[in-house]
Amino acid sequence: QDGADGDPSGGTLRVASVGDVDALDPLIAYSTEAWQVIRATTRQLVTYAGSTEGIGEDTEIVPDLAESWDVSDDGLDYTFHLREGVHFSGATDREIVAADFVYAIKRFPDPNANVSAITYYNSLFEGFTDYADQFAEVPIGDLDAVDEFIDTHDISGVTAVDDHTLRISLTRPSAELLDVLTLNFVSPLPQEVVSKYFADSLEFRQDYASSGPYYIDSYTPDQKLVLTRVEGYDTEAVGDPRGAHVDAIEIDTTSDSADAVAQKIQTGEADTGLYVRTYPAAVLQDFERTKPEQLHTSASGSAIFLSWNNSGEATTSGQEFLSSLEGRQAFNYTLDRAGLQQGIGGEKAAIVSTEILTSTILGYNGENPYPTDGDAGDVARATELLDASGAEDVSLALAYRTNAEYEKIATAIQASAAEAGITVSLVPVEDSFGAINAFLSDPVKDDQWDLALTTWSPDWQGNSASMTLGGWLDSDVAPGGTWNGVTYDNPELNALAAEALAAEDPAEAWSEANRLASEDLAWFPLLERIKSVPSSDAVTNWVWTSLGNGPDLSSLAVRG
Amino acid sequence: MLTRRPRPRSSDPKAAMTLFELSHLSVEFPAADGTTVPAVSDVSLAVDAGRTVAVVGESGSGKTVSLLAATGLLDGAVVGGSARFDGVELNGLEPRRRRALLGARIGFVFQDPASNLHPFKRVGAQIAEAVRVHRRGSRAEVAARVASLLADVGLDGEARIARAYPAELSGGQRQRIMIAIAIANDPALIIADEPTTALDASVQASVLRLFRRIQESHGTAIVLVSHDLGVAGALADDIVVVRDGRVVESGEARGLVSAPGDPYTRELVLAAQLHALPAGGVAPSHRRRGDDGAPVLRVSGLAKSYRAGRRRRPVVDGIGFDVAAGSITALVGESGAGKSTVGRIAAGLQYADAGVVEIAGVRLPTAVADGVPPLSPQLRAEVQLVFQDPYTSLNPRKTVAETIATARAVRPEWGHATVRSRVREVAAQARLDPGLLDRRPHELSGGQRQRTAIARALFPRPRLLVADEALSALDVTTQRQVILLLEELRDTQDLAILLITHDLGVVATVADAVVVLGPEGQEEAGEVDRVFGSPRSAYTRLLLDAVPRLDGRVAG
Amino acid sequence: MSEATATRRAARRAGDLAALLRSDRSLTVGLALVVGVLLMAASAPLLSAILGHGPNDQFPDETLDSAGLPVSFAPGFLLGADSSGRDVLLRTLYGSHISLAVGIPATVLSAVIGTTIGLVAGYAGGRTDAVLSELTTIALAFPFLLTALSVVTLNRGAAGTTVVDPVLVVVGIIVLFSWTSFARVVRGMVIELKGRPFVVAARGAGRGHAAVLWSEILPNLAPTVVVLAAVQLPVNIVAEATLSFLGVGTRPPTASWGNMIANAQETALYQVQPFMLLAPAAALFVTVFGFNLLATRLREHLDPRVRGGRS
Amino acid sequence: MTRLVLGRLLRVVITLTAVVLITFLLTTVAYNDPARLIAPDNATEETLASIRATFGLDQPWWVQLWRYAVVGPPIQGVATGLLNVPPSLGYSYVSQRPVTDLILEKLPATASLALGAFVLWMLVAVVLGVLAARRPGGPLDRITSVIAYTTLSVPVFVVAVLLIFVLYFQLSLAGIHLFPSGGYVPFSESPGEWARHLILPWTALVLVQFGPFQRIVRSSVLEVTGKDYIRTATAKGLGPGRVYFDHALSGAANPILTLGGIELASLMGGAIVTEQIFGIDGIGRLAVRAASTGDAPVVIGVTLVGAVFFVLITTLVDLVTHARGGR
Ligand SMILES: Nc1ncnc2c1ncn2[C@@H]1O[C@H](COP(=O)(O)OP(=O)(O)OP(=O)(O)O)[C@@H](O)[C@H]1O
Ligand SMILES: Nc1ncnc2c1ncn2[C@@H]1O[C@H](COP(=O)(O)OP(=O)(O)OP(=O)(O)O)[C@@H](O)[C@H]1O
Ligand SMILES: [Mg+2]
Ligand SMILES: [Mg+2]
Repeated sequence: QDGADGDPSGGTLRVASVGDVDALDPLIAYSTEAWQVIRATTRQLVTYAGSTEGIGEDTEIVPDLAESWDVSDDGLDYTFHLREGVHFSGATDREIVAADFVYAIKRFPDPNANVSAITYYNSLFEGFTDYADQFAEVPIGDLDAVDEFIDTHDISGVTAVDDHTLRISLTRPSAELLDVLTLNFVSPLPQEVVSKYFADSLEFRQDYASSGPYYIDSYTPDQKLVLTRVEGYDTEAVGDPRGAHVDAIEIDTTSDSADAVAQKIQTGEADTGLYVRTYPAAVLQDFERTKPEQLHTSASGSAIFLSWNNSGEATTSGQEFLSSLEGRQAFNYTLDRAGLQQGIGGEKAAIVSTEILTSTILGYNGENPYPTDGDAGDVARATELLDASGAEDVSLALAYRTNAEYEKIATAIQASAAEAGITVSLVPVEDSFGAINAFLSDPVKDDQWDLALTTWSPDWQGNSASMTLGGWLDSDVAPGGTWNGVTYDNPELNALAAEALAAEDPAEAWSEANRLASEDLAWFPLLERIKSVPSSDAVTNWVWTSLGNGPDLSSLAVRG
Repeated sequence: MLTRRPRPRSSDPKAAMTLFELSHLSVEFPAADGTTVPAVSDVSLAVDAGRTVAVVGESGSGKTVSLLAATGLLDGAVVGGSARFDGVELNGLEPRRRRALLGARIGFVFQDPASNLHPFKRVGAQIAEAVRVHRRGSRAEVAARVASLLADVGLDGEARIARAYPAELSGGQRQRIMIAIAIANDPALIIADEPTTALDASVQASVLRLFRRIQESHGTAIVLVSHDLGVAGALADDIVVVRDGRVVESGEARGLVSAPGDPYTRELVLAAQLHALPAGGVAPSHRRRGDDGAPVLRVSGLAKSYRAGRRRRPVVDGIGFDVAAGSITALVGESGAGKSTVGRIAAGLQYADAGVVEIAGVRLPTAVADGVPPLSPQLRAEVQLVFQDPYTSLNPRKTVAETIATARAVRPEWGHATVRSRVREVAAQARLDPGLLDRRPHELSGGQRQRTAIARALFPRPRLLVADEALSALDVTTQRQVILLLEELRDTQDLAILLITHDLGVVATVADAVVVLGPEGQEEAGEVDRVFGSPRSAYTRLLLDAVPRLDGRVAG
Repeated sequence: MSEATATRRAARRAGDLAALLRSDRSLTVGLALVVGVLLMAASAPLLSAILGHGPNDQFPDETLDSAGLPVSFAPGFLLGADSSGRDVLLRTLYGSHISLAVGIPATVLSAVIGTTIGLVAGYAGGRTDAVLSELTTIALAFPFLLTALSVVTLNRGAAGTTVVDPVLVVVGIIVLFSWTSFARVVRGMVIELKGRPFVVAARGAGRGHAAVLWSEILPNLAPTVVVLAAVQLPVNIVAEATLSFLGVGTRPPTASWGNMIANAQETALYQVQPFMLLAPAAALFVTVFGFNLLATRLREHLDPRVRGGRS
Repeated sequence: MTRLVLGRLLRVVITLTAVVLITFLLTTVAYNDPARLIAPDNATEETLASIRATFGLDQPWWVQLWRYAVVGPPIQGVATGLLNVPPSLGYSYVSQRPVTDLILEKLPATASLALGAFVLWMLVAVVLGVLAARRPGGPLDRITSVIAYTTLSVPVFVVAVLLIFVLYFQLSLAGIHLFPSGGYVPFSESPGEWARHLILPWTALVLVQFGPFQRIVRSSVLEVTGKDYIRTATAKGLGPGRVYFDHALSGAANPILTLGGIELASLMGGAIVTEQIFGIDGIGRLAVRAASTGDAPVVIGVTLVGAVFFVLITTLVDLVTHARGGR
């Protein structure tokens, strides 16, 4: 019961969250914070173990529900051998079997669910696209029709050989299949429970079948989420690499701001926070001064960048300007990255980023195609390029989410661009992921923005350039639209990405692709975040998870 | 008719038990600049049990202030001198002990019952409260007491009265409720401040009778405040005359009225005569009549109704009379009879539902409608109205000169210079000092305001003037001046005047003809001497009987 | 009125005012505060010229430490800087521009609109009155902030521009919600006034509706409308600050007290740089307090309803 | 009286219809395409089209309005129209739940906040207002007037931030855990905690709102204390307590009730900021979230509920003042 004598088990971990968890359905959840939570309630075939060192260190894949797996020589067939005697908790306590994985994967193309993550799998799993195409015919809003479709259709590449053997066949060899399988999208789900509800609906959340060490004890939307450890959960016995030390995780979702969360941690009302983009600099400084052992810092690989609007025909003069590399270079030279870094909290909060890939990702070169003195930008160079391009009265509309940090970055960009004679007008968009996304992806609003200040976190660390270079920036893969504002189109990059995805060792190809995209300013990298997370003095056993890009809530322990 | 109850005066005043006595009472109000303003400087009076003292004086003389100060009901005033009740000094009395006297042994009847009753409490509850403050008793006992009090004041006829709010009662009924509250605990002393001023003559008479009855049955002492010697003379044993916060004369009532010693008292007597009917009856009119037969105003078969919810309630019907040039016709009747309504219709400010209204031979439009009928400017120039309340009938934001010239629209032919000289002309006619022309209403006295209103009416040279209660808000001296002015206008300008009033004394003094409106409609119309001398309608007779008559003649 | 009397009257008024100010200390304080705010607004460009920088210029090197925390004082930055290295004092001074530029026009507009509607409704009566009164009720029934949040999203034009100046939008929203108080009061007064004998008298003197409205009724409304406007002005200033606080009012980087306070609160930097919160909060307080004080005293002196209260 | 009630009801219906209509148009014009809100980030045009068809978003606005008001998009087999029985406020695009459920869920928190603040505020303002009116210009009058004007001049968001900073943060750092930083505990769960969580928000609301109201109470009572019928009460021998808190207060009650009603209705609006800062999960937060994500049905629903609240209260106040008689 007490961490003092070596056993860190017991106690309650109190988490203060800015707002509710955005998704609890493992298929739907696609924010780092939701992943931190879901890591406690779901298990996958394989996972990352977590690291006490830092987010970037958490790259080792370990068995989770799959005890072991075999790969065919051509690299196309994977056979997973599941652990026996592992049970669901919560809505049902039946044993977890291979069919539960099959069902989970079959949910992907449900037209009612609209799963973003599908791009990782649709071209990879054999027979998936056919299945998905047929599924699209099922009318929206009819759960019975969905259930019936799933019962009567199969994905040829995903089969339950027996209760404890799962086979996955691929269309092409993939160096990152196991990485992709660590994501919570492929978590076992009991069809008899889950098929009763729409994906991630309130009913789904309230009748939740957990496969992880914790189940949902109670959930009041926008107030509180209580996760309780499964009675007698023995990590050794079920082969769970998660710590699962605390008896319960209480997530208080009523906080309004990072400041409010920080106050709760400072007063000891909460042990750590959730949905805090960055903790107030003053608070971090205070922790560093007075209780450094409670401040946890790690590079995160998360990037803050500016994308530019390239969705089809240029509808504004700004879009026109940015479509030329010269214009982009000129603008790039106005960016005072050192100033931005200092603005969001200095070296403790971020490092300057000059490449598409961030420091924790395979393919990172540590280069700067357009170096300036002290990373402070170069107004003279920018003006020179502007003059050369012949552009006059350049005016760019910059969309950003209305919170203090982004506002600060946006106004700083505005101020430094003004020095080079570029007018940047600000387009505030409500501070929610949904709002900015709807805004950036709406073709009707195409003429309302030229630049968008957005962020990106790697889904996993290390070999994950497929998400950016092989994903959003790859116009062969990117699903159209302007996801996160990214609308880049470069056949050369597409070719390099394809090469990397198929390579045994993709490092070289990613590095090359990164260099190419960075030089071409596929987007304007600005900063790479450093995660600095304070905790109460009750927290022991601090563990980072790359999957949640932050603290591993399922492994933290508390004193007393 | 009210007569003063004969009562033997005690031969030795000292021997009588003095219940309430003010001696050398003075009252000062703190002013904004820190100094004090004296309101009452020396008032003394005494009243014995079972007797009545009247305090008389013109408005603002300090009658109310003295009595309120004496009983501690005047917040923030500095009170000097002495006020003794039943041997107890009231000035400086501890609040708790004072509260034990107020309402229990001293009852109050205040001037205006409408404002003195709580508007949001049922009157029955207000009486009950007065009972409960000083007595314990069950709910039923209190209710019984309230019922008997209502009977005492003659309100036992209708059961709804106790459950009514003051606004739902008539003025007379409200005044009786006030009295019921005052006598709730059989007080030894009743202080009645102008208890009848707001009431019309017939109600006034019945209220005075009620006081008399209470006094007889309980031996109550009464201090009656009034500005009307007629009322005072009707009820009081003794009269105290107050002016500018000092007693100028006091003495036994009959003697004081018949032989006033002080010039101020004499003036009050004169004023009372104005409201009273001349003891010897009305002299036949000797005034010049309009020479031709064509009257300026001709009314016949006039009917008017007002909207009441969805329906219309008839107010007057079948009214008919003429007003000739150079004559004054009075329109009298009790409150609510429709006098003002007829006046406004005659002045072209309201539609009549039906009937004929002709001004200078031109017929006014009739319609069942609200609003002001559109009249030609020529016709507007022929008739003007002087409103009852001189204050609200003047725009507070306009100067006297601007106000007088309001009607310049109906004389488009008059240029600036003409308007200016006409303003001066009518101002002079109305005896308005030219220096007042730049002032605004709040810088004028009541009389000056009324004269401004009259000047405004005279401005377009009308041939008919409708004066609606043009006198009632003025003090006696001003009233006399305005009457003189009206007479002069009639005689020199050949003006036809419709004078609306409830004061029969005034009618007897100035009018040539009179129209009497009763609750059932027009009662009678005719020359004043004829109507007052030999009234044909019972209602007219009732009205005449209710008018107080001054006993005795005034010497000098 | 002759010219001589006019000047005499004016002189008397001036004398009255002086006497009033001497006798009413609250009025004097309120007036002084309001004058102070106006001076503050006027001094902003001056100070900017003296200091050599503007309210939106960023000086991270001079005013932020290595961790990006702003200082509370630096040469040229009397109240320190905000998290972007901008001069807090200067921004606070410039913030008064927004407060006044929104508050005053919004109040004047709502006074004009509300008075007109109240006047028409009260004078015309009947169906017109029913319709206009219903309109007033409908306007009152809308929750202010929520509707404001929706209306603001309407104002998005091409290329990051706004269809209309955001300041105008804020003015519009505030007007939308504040004309009702004028309309209600004015309507009630007009209904009362139009039955007053002097209005009937003017009709009897042959004056038309327009003349009666203009010269008999309107002058009698004026003091009340002025008082109402004085009461409404600080309310509207707070409304602007609230909208900006919620991020739907003034757009960054333009300084408004509302978004300065929001910024201080959101970043929690007021704990290290208190002026980020205190300066705009104090400025807002002084402004609103000054106008409130002025309004109540004006009401005491001008509003006949209050003046007649104690009799 | 019956006619009065019926007439008022008709006007209520007109008002609410107008509110729905205006909000509906406003949100239809102002917000992003709701289909994108419902769809995932990478939705194809086909998916969007099928969503539009499901929700009727491809119809002209009047058809949409008709659907909203009368039939409602048949979601999960349930008609979601406003005029159905039971009436429904439609379906949230974002949380995919009936708006009625969402609002009912949040109502207790907002009602606790608004009504609690209202009651406290009435008490404070009325007691201080009457006491101040007893001695105009006296010490209590002057103190309350200074407090009133001071707090009136500080916006609620500043007061709230300061309250949290001092009474929660600094106190808690000092080891005194008197107040929580925010949040809401249902009354049914623990009345004590309920009150403890609401004290600071109540205080913030009362502080910024009591000023004007206290002044109104004071001046209404003061106006009445000059009235003759108050003197009558004294002349009956009543003590000052009865005179002021019974006779004067009930005489002054009409303007107090009227203003109190309007303030109560507008408390809901004021609660938006308070809920936001204190992390109370009520209708205000729901509304702000909905407005910022463009969840039109929720915005319309909340606006309508607010309007209903406003209209009911003002109608009630009207009827009460009417029934009080007098005039
Ligand atoms: N509260 C007060 N403060 C200052 N002056 C007052 C106050 N009450 C009365 N006065 C003044 O005291 C004087 C006497 O007033 P009081 O009411 O006694 O007159 P009154 O004789 O009763 O007149 P009326 O017949 O009009 O009732 C008046 O000049 C009046 O203006
Ligand atoms: N504008 C109106 N609308 C409805 N009813 C009215 C209106 N004006 C007067 N009345 C009613 O018509 C009746 C006659 O009123 P009017 O004013 O003519 O009486 P009056 O004889 O002048 O009374 P008083 O002597 O009290 O002035 C009263 O019952 C009154 O309530
Ligand atoms: Mg008097
Ligand atoms: Mg009349």
